[in-house]
Amino acid sequence: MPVLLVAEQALNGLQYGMMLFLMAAGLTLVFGVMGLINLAHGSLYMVGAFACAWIAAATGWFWLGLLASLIAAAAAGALIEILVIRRLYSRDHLDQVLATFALILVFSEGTRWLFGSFPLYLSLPPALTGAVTLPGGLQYPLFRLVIILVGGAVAVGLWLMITRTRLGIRIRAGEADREMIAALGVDISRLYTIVFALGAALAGLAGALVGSIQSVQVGMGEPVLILAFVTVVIGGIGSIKGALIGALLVGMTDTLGKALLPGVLARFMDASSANTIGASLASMLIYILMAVVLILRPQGLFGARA
Amino acid sequence: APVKVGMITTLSGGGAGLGIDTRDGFMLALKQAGDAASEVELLVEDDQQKPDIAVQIADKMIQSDQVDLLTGIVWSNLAMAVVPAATAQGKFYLSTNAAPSALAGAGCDPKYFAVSYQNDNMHEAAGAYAKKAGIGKVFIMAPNYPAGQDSLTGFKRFYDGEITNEVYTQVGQTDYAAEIAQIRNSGADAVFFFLPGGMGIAFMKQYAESGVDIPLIGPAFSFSQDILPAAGDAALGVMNGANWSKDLDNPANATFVEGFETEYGRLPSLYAAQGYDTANLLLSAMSKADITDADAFRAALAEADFDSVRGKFSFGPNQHPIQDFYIREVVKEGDVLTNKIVEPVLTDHADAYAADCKM
Amino acid sequence: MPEPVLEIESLSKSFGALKATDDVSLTLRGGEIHALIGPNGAGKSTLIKQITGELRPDSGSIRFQGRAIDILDAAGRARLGLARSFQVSSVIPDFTVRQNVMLAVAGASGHVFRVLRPAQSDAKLTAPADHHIAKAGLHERAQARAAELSHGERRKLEIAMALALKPRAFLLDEPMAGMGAEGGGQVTAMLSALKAEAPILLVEHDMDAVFALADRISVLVYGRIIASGSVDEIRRDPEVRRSYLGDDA
Amino acid sequence: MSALLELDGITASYGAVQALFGVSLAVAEGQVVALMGRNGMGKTTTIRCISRLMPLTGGHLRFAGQNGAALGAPAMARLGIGLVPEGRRCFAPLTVAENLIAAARPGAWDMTRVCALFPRLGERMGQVSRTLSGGEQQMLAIGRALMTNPRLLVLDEATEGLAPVVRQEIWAGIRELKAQGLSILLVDKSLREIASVADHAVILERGESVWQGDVGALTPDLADRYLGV
Amino acid sequence: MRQVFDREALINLAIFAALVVTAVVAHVAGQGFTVTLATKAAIFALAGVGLNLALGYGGMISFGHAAFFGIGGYVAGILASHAASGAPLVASFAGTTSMLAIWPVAMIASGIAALLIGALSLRTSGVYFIMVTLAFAQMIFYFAISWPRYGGEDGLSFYVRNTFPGLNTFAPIQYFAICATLLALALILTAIITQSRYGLALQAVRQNSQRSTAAGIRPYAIRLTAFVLSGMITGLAGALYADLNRFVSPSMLSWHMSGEIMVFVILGGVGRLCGPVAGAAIFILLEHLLGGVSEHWQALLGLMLLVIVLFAPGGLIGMLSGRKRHA
Ligand SMILES: Nc1ncnc2c1ncn2[C@@H]1O[C@H](COP(=O)(O)OP(=O)(O)OP(=O)(O)O)[C@@H](O)[C@H]1O
Ligand SMILES: Nc1ncnc2c1ncn2[C@@H]1O[C@H](COP(=O)(O)OP(=O)(O)OP(=O)(O)O)[C@@H](O)[C@H]1O
Ligand SMILES: [Mg+2]
Ligand SMILES: [Mg+2]
Repeated sequence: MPVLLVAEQALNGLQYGMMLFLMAAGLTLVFGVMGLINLAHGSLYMVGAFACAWIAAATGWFWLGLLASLIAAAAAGALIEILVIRRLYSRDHLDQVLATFALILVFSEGTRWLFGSFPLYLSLPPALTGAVTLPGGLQYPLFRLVIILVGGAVAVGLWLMITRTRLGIRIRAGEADREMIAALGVDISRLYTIVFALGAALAGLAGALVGSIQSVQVGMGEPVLILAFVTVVIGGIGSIKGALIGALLVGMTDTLGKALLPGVLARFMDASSANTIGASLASMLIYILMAVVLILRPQGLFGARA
Repeated sequence: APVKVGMITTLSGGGAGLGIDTRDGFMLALKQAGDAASEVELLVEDDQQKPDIAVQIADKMIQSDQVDLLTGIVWSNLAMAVVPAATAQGKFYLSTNAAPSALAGAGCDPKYFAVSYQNDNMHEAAGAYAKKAGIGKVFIMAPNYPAGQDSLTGFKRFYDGEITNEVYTQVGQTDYAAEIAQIRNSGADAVFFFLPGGMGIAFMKQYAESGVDIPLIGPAFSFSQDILPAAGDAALGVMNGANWSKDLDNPANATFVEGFETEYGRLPSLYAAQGYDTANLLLSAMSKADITDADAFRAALAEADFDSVRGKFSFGPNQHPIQDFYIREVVKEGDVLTNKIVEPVLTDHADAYAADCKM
Repeated sequence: MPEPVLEIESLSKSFGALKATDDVSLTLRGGEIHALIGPNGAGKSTLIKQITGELRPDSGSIRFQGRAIDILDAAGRARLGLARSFQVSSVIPDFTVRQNVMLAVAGASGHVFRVLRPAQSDAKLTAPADHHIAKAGLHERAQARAAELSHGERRKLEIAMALALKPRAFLLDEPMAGMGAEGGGQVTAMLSALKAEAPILLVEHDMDAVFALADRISVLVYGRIIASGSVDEIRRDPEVRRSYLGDDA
Repeated sequence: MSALLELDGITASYGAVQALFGVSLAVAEGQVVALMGRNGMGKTTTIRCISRLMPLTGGHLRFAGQNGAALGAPAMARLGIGLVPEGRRCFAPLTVAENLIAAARPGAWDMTRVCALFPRLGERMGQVSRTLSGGEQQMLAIGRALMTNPRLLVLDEATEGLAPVVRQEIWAGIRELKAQGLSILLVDKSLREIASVADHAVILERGESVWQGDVGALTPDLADRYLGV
Repeated sequence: MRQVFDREALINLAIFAALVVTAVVAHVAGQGFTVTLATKAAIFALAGVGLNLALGYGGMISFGHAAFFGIGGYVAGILASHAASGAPLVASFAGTTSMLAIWPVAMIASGIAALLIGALSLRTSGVYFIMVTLAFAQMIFYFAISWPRYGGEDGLSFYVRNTFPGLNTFAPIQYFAICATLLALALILTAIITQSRYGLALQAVRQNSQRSTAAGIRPYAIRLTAFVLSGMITGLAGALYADLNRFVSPSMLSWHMSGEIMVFVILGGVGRLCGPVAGAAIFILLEHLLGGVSEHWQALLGLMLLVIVLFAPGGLIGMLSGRKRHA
């Protein structure tokens, strides 16, 4: 395989990893740090994408749409935190699963009701379109480079917030013992609403950014949800660094698996079965990766003791 | 005698747009038929795009509602779950869309009619176009599931140039950077891809961003009217094989397209057209025979004596259509993206499985 | 001198740079109460965890009733009769007191995979359980959920569960903690009766109890045993006074 | 002048089970009050009520001139109640430093001063509190409560599980805090130590305050009857 | 104490009776489809009973039970389709259409899968466990989608229901009787297991595995046993579901399926004997009734579920029995 292609695939893996991280960032905060299982994370991602598509179409201004995605998702997040999630902290994880499963239904069908069943149009503003030529002559879409940058910035920001600010410390303390942190004078409910809304805003931002090069449609959040969970769990719950590394690992594995497996298998079997079997294996690869990581390190790569 | 029709189609979930168009096309035909359709009693149920739900609805329609005829399923996997059992219980099935090869060859059935096409046809049309246009090398790509495998087989059946790569993607995949990198390095003259629904939208948008400018070819599914607005300019210029287009020049089609736009305020899609044809086929058979006389009714259906929006239309021996296929190009009419017929590529085309059908 | 029941030889365990136990050797003989005292963080609980098998030592070995138990897991050691109580009460919260103790009886019997007979009416479980509950002074609370017990009551439940294991040796990590004067008195009386059944390795900060009960005392400081001897010897040891007892003794 | 903390006939239940049947007590500014009673008599429950971790079913609760029953736990803590709970309850996955920071509110007590009180904590700043020894966790819990700069320090069995030297240090610390004028409500089992520091004692029996008065007035007879000494 | 216990037992009985009565009345009234719905509820309930053993009693939150459900289904589908086509499966054995033969094979196959998945997954705990079980199920799901031999994504039809000696399985009420009987057996088995010494250990391990270990119990072995049993019961449900539809497809293996089985259990009441029965029945009832109300019925379903979680903690049975679940 030509060097340039390998380089491009590696860059794609990195980029896909960053995209995964961006999609998982909100979940890292809510699931990883607050310990709340929010299956409706994908719905917030969808809310962001729809808000962006709608506003961008109405005003013709992508950036306004992006802002709208942040606001709409944060508002939706704060709303469900106050109306639903808040009542569930003291309950079993399982009630959270059921409630957020119900929220998926409400959000998906509600969105369809508002916007119809057909995918919406959302594409990049001219400033972000096109390809740039990298050193070595590699042509690479500008937008994908932007994703890498935004992902990296979000990672650093989150990491600083969680480990370095009092807000972050208090969130983690609240996750460890809600009653105790309240008894020390921290209004944990308000804190959780803020954090949840922040996580939702990140999900919305990811939905808008990623939606503009994928498709904006009802149900777009579901595959993301699973991938985001995989990412967070591989990295270790509660660790931002873990989520980032997990995302890159998943991105690399998936991209390189897809690119290389059929070729490798073709040495052992005929081309067409190598193509299909290679593709099936590639689609199982990240789950295999996750299972292997967890069997070797039950608490994920960077997680504290399980 | 009245005919009770059970329509099982997808009205909720990610694929709802297709089912809604199917239903709306079907109902438009009934409406336009006026009194002639008064004998038709239509039940519509949502299969949620889940095969088990589809089976249960079919059971219900057959056991409780005692329908005479079923129709409406969009997806092949749902059709495979429902159709054989329905025909085994003596019900007619008219397919508005899905027509898997298993039901066209050895598994054909006297009570099963595909009014749409056979699944491979659209891909065959694309292959025929690639050959006709003299494209030397093609990169081909589809999701890794039976319909995807059939699609590449269909393409290759009519294309005889060099295949540079044959790539299977993940079902539901949303990021295509890795595939685009392979395309960039393939040296192909064209790319044939079959990526239904959101997958296609994502691919086209990313492809447009990538700086790669190898022309794209596909089957009609990825460029039907429900998809195009979302794909946007990224779809412009793509060639796609189809059995219908809204600019097909025949009176039935003109009535249909105009009626659909007035009734529903949007452009009709392929699924709507096929739903419309199916209803008209049914009405034509009802005017000739009574459904209680199954043999006569079947004969009446097989005559296909109705004005198809596709112009020429007849059934082959396996009760799948013999029809013309075209290559369409995605164009912009004013602000609206739509398809325009470029040229016919296959005329009076049947399918590859008819010979296996012993009926 | 009675036979040693538990022999610990050169146990070491480090957490990173911290040596939690450093070459600790210790014996527990039949019929005695051997108290292990030492400042907070000296490594007492860590030592107990190594004996029970919850933590793998970095080096060293353990013999129990004359056989090496290093390869056994925690449950296996418990079944051999190594019973322990936890420093921070650890019970099954949604079980009643009685079910908690029945569980320990079942565990000790080694037959936990029996499915046919309802546990609640299995006299092989209930009779011993009731006996141990009474012994620990909890009979009035037998039907209360463990989660609803007060702190002191929970300590008693721990002891009842340890008793139910029909132990050959007790490892008690601060059984007195949180017991009031009355409760503490009860436990003291109970332990001195108990040592006839099986020797006790007692970790405790309540010096009144230790001095009243112990036959021997070892003092652990920074993971090392710095002194070992009779109550009087330890009381007088200046190093022990400085590092641990203060002016309490 | 009215007391800093005042409980008047409070009652409380765990679900259907009533645990407090009328507890009354008062802590004046600068006073040290001991809450005593046998196991399961309701000391911890009383403290949970004061910290607003449990709803009252009856009675009055006033703190710093406000109606405490109307406040939530965080508001009560911000009014100046610093809780050292039974069982320590350090934030297990957080480091020592983070435990302290999480609680910090501006005032005289800060990390430096807490470390001066408990040098051991200073050595373990970066260690995750889950892995601290029992005694170290106890120190951390006290340090954490001090970091909130409370007006009333509430200690529920704060010396439990501590080595005698450390226990002496903590009692010395409590006496020091008292000397600085901090009000303290404490639960402990050690009569001797209580006698040395507390001004006033309240005894609970089956969820009711049955005796209160000067610590000096706590005769061996009373101790035997209510505390089983 | 005794009194309250009886109340929950009565509720359990009432729930099961309601299911049977619904089916019988529907049958008499000629409402074949309602019988089919009741059968579906019984089968989903059985799947839930399986999961409940692991999740409710054992505290193992498996997000991958669709794997066992699907494996059970595929066993039924593969055996039946081979029997129909006559193509040998292994050696000269060409499948079977007898349910009595299919069920044990389905249970063994899903049991083996549960043993493998459980043995590996139980090294982790908490949320990690949830995710590894999901990962294993996803692997099997993707494998089934892309493995062409038995239909891949299109699934596998076998047109006629398998046979049971002396019964006409195609008659909805008779097939219901089979499923309801198996459900009853599974419930009785669960009741016996959870009341037993082993059940005591299982529930202890869920709540405090450190304490259980110190009491001489090996949590891993206890959990793994429950997980395997749980997988087998869910696998049996899968085989029944395949027969209900005469069709299997990868959708039986998808994470939605895992989620749904979990929802039945939570909705009805985690760790309650008849929780899954109540949960599955209500879910299917809601799905059916709301479907008639509006095209956007899924939103309504979501709202109903929300109301139930928020205002009926402990699920339906928890609400009805008015009592915290007792271990
Ligand atoms: N998992 C661990 N990782 C790092 N350090 C640990 C771990 N477990 C214990 N330690 C440290 O090892 C030392 C010994 O702890 P241990 O719990 O054995 O003390 P102890 O003697 O029981 O004290 P106490 O009397 O206060 O209970 C302590 O300094 C503790 O912080
Ligand atoms: N979570 C709970 N649920 C139900 N009842 C409880 C709960 N916690 C305590 N109780 C009951 O309330 C009563 C008072 O308990 P509390 O913990 O206040 O006692 P205490 O005086 O602090 O005892 P100790 O000295 O043992 O700590 C006890 O009878 C106890 O069983
Ligand atoms: Mg200790
Ligand atoms: Mg207490």
